[in-house]
Amino acid sequence: MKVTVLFFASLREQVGRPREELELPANVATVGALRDHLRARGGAWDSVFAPNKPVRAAVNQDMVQPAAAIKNGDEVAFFPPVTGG
Amino acid sequence: MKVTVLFFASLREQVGRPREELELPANVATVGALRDHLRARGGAWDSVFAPNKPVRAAVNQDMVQPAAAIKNGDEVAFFPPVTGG
Amino acid sequence: MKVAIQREDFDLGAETRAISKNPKIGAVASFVGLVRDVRMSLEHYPGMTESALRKIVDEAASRWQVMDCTVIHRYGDLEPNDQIVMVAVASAHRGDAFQACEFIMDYLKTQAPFWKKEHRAGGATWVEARASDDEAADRWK
Amino acid sequence: MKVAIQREDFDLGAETRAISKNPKIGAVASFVGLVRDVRMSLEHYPGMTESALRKIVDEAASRWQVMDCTVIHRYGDLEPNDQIVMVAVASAHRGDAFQACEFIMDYLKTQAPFWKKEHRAGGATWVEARASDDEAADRWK
Repeated sequence: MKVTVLFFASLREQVGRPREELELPANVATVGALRDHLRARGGAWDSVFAPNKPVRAAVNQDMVQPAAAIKNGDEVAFFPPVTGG
Repeated sequence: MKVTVLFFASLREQVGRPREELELPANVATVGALRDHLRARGGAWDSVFAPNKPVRAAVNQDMVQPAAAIKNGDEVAFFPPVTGG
Repeated sequence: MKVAIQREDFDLGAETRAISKNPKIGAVASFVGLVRDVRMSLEHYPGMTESALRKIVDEAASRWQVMDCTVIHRYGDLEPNDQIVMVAVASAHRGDAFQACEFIMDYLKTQAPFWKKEHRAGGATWVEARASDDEAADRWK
Repeated sequence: MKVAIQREDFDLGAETRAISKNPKIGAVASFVGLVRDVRMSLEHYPGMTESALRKIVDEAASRWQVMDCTVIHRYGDLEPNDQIVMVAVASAHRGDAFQACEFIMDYLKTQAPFWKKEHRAGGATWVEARASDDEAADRWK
């Protein structure tokens, strides 16, 4: 399954890219699993997605919890807690 | 003792005057007593100042309760509950 | 802290900008009250009106962090859709600004000597005070 | 109900007048958030930002009587004292207008995808989210 992954703000700076197109293995079917999958890349990825880091996620531009499912073609975004207003 | 008495809004219309200078007998020394004193004039005064009517009062431009004292030279105002804003 | 009683209209944008110049201010909460369907005239008690509003503003500033504040209330003849009153409160944080602004409006409604008379086809009638306004003010006691 | 994400500044007075035309509207509560001492840039998530704000506005309109509403949030580079965000809510009565306006701000603070980066002499740092903002949003649950 193929998804688009977006990164914003400090996450974007730390992983060094705003987006990537990603082919996922069959066992990566939730937002939480995708987070672990990215973390396994090591280095900055390991630090950004460490379990104690407050990372937020959205699927198709809707804020979701880690258990949320991912489908082929989804847009998945990771970002720090928001600070607008 | 001499006071200035002011009337506003529906009270002003009902008693037919915006103000009067009044020489008070010695036993009229509070706002409540002044209200009774005016009510004793009868007619519109009796109706406007009847005990069941929600009349508000101010002494020297400060909203007060009926027990508030009146001194010589005070400005005493009577008016209905306010409806601004 | 500006309090004005005037016949003229006001510009909420210009008034809020005027109290937003201090770089410690991060939040301005404001309120505008408007005439609804009916033509009306507003009577007030010159002298007492301003001092009553100043007391309300001072009370708000003693309860919350109020860095600046503007209250403008109109009197005289007003048409449907006209602005009647505005309150704007500037603070470092939005909680203080919102609370102080709502407090000032609730107290103004029960403490400031203004009276509305509505002019309808059938004649003119004085607006009756509403129990809900007393309840709104009592919340802050 | 207007939601706008823009680089340009806005005029609170013009925006509130634009949502006050309905003669059933008696109250407009509004809020402006301002940059305090520090230059900053605001990043957002184009597409999601607008839909997140629309959801917050719809939720407010389901809880209170919201007759009209405008939310404008800026992004890009901002200077101290610049306006960042405005929310204005028009209703028949002031209680609804105040509650809905404060609700929208509290939810916007925790749900709308904006991120502030402050530019100080020592370098640029991303602003950390505050627990007090989560608490403010949790009040409405």
